[in-house]
Amino acid sequence: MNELLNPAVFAIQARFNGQVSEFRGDVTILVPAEKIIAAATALRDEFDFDMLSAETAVDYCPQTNPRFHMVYIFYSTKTHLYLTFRAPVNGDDPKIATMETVYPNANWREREIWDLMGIRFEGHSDLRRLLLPPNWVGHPLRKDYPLGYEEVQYTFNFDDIDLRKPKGVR
Amino acid sequence: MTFGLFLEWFIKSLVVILAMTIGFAYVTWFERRVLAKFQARIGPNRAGKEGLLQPVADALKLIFKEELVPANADKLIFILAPVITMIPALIITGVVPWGPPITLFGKTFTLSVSDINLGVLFILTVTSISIYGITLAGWSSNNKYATMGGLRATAQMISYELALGLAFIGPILIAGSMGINDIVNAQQHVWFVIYQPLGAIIYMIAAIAEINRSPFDMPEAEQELTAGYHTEYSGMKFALFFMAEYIKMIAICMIGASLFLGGYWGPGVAAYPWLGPLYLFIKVVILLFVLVWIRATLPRFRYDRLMAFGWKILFPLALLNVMVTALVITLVGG
Amino acid sequence: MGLEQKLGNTGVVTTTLENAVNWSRTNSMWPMLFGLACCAIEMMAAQAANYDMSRFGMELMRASPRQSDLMIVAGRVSQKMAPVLRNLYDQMPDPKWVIAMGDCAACGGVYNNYAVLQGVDEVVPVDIYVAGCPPRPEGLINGVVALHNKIKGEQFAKWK
Amino acid sequence: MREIQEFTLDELKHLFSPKALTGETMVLNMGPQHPSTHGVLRLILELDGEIVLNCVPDIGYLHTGIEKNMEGKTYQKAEVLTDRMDYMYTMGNNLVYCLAVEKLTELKSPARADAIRVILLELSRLQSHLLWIGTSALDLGAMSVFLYAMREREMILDVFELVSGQRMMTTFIRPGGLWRDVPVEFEAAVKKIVEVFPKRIDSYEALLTKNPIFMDRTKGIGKIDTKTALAWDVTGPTLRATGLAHDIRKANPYCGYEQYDFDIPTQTTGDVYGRYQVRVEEMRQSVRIVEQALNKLPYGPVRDNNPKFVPPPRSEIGVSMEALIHHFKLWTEGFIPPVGSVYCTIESPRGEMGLFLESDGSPKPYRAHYRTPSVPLLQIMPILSKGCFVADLIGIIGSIDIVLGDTDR
Repeated sequence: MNELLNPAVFAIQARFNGQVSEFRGDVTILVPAEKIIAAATALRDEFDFDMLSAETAVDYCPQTNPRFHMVYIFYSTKTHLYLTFRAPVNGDDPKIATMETVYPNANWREREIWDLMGIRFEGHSDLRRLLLPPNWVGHPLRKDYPLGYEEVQYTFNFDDIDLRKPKGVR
Repeated sequence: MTFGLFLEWFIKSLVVILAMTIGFAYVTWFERRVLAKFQARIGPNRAGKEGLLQPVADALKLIFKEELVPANADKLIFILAPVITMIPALIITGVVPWGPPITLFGKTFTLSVSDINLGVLFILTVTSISIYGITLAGWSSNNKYATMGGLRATAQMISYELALGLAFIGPILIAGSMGINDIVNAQQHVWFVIYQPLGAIIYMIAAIAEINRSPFDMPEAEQELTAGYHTEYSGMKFALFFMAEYIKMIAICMIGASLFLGGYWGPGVAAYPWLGPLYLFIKVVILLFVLVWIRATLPRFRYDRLMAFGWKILFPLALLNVMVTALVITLVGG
Repeated sequence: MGLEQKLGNTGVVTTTLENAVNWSRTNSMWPMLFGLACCAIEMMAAQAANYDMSRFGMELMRASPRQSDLMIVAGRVSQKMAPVLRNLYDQMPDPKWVIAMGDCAACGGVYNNYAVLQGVDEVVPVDIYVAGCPPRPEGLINGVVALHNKIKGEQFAKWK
Repeated sequence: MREIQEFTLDELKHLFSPKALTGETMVLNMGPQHPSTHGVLRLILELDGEIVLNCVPDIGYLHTGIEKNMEGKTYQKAEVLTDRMDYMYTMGNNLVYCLAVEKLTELKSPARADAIRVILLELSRLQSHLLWIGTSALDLGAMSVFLYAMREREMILDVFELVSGQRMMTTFIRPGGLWRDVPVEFEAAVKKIVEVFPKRIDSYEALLTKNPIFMDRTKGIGKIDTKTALAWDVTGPTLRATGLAHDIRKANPYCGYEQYDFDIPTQTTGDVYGRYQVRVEEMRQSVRIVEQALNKLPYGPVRDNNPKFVPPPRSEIGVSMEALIHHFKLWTEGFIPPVGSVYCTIESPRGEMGLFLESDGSPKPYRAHYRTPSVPLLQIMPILSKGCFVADLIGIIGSIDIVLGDTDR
């Protein structure tokens, strides 16, 4: 772990009950979901992490608690270091407070996560689907959502599959 | 009016209209080839030798293309608009002489459809009318882009009409006449571009803006308003707009050549009158080349800057030009 | 469609007219300025100096579907884009042609998933499929020439 | 038949002024098919005359489901999908994926592979910037620049074709190094580019930089300051045009960028013209980096020699049983990185491109998320375009250089 990260990591660990882990030099702190906004605010204001480089979620599907991990990756343009926060989110009613108030760019990133993962962000100013059409059903990046694979047609099963295909020109 | 006079007019009009429509076709070819040369490309060369049949192919294809009228368009105006744009474009050049008077069958013919003594005024009026077609086309299409294109055309026309009119005044003052024929004849020895360099430049800029050519092609700014006022037009109706634009290109080049570059005059015209149309043709081609060159080089103006340019720079300059010209003429005595 | 519907069949005149019209259509085919994804870049390359589709009279890319004859579907068509694409196709006046450029437009390509339409032929009728991911500009030009050959064989009687 | 699923104005009323609902201002739908939205971007504009009061970007018309698709493929196969994301910087997409996989599996790419990667990446950046200068000039109505830029771009694509057989979607950079060594003609071809390019860049500048109309169209348009840019996570030339010299190539070097001597161009204006100047200067710097990398191109292998992760050379398969087994295992089952997640970033022509890659100890990525630079750039469109003219909006879209494949994935 880079020494420049130490003060931030220790402070977050102590104040927000974080669990620190390190893998291949990437430092990850598991922060409880309800403290994530306070932790991010502290990180931004006290430790110069001025950018939210990425925000995403991981679905550990069959388990329900925590089914999702929200992943926040912060970057400091002063020290050029990355720091990752993870927040567990329950799968029964996935919701977490919005990061938009701390880092405004979380707006679209959270819309994307809502769209593809179905995690609701409380307090978000404009929680609409970002990538998919507005009336799409389901959240495709969840592990229990099928890929939507379409069978490949060979000569022996061409006609069978062709019958099932949607035909635009009707 | 005698039958002979009628026949003369008829033949002359026919010649002008044919020359203009064929000219239009080959201006498109000329532009596409020259532009391609500027841009390290080849340009159309498959239809006929060197792509010379390209305009024919375009025309034939457009004739056999489906004509659509949008459901919510104002049908009458929608159909009328291209016509309103097209006809003024065709008749502008009616007053421009394309050669010295010739004598045939013991009768002297002037080589212009009509040699009215207010030719310059006629040109100004007719060019203003053609803008109505564009505005109406934009309005009647019931399309927001088209409406914006139409409105831009109006605003642009208002800003440039004045400068254009003032640019005409220089040659008028020097020649002492508003007839184009007189103006051309006054340039038999010295072209007015020598006396009126500023006027010529103002005329060129204002005229390009008047016919909505790049860099002033705001009404149809492709990157901004998809296709501007003719977004909803297809087939021959679109072709008419296309035609009007290119015919206006020829027209302003002809007028510019007549007002500032000595019209049909050149060495040897007095002795061999048939050289007159040839010289005019060469001058028009050179001016057209300049138009294409400008299009290949310059980015597009912004709509509000264009108007600011028209009102704040061109208009005062044109006024100054007129005043200085008038002063010099008064002092020198014509 | 246009004028030829009213003409009817007049034997040798029709044949000559057919030839002339088909010739004009092949030589003046204005594509719609319509790019979706990666293939659109190759389509631009085909327009540019080294390949120069303008030789075929195709450099007048029309931004408005109303004035275009050819829709080059260059790239993957997502489920969100598919209705828009169909809408654009409907706005084009007859006669109109469609080239499905690239594997994604032809059959979904490598993206066999929820988001991508498995071939643009599910929403619009396609005349020519050009394979490749993305096809080289030469490939696209080959597709265009193939379309020209197809058009040259068209007859009034068979036009709908 | 599918229907276009529209938002109603009521749904978007928190984004527009109340005047839009009464019809006092005009709501204009720009795109997804529009000549200057660089793909299938859709902007819903609220206009007062020609002045943009509000701009709501709507993306997703190119949503391809790449992240979902990658979860179903082995690590080698998933890389092929990444090419088509930011289709103007395909090498970079591959690279960030390879860097992430290398970080997961602790592979090391050899020095020669790194140098060739740098050359190819800078050429990629150059071709991306070329297309940008072409299209953004075309948006402002200067059409010749576009065709000149495309002409030069062909030279670079020829090099890509030379090394990989593909013009755009090369998948040439692989985890652990490169697909194979470059052919002997490579150096001569790159040398030619290095010689020719500075003059060509001068010629674009001659057409644009001092052109009064161009300056008029770009100066003071679409301004943004460093603080806002950072808050909205804007990176790349757009950030550098505001005055902050932030470049991942310097800040967190990868592929041995620390060995090369280059400057980070910055401007303080933060407007369209500033972005233009930064990018043009970046093109010159790219040429400089390519020249240096070419001059000290080391010899040696181009792939890590770890048979568990990197396929053996073709020649060995015929003579070595082990090589055959490894090859078979790699292409059927794939390799298995340890459990964990990594985050890797590179500097794409548009900004910071990152990949969050999580492995669950299976041969397929458990979760791959691309942090793409175009998303924040589009997200600040409402800020950049507030109060500008429609014509300026076109210039702004051109200047931030978005790639829709990059935003929608």
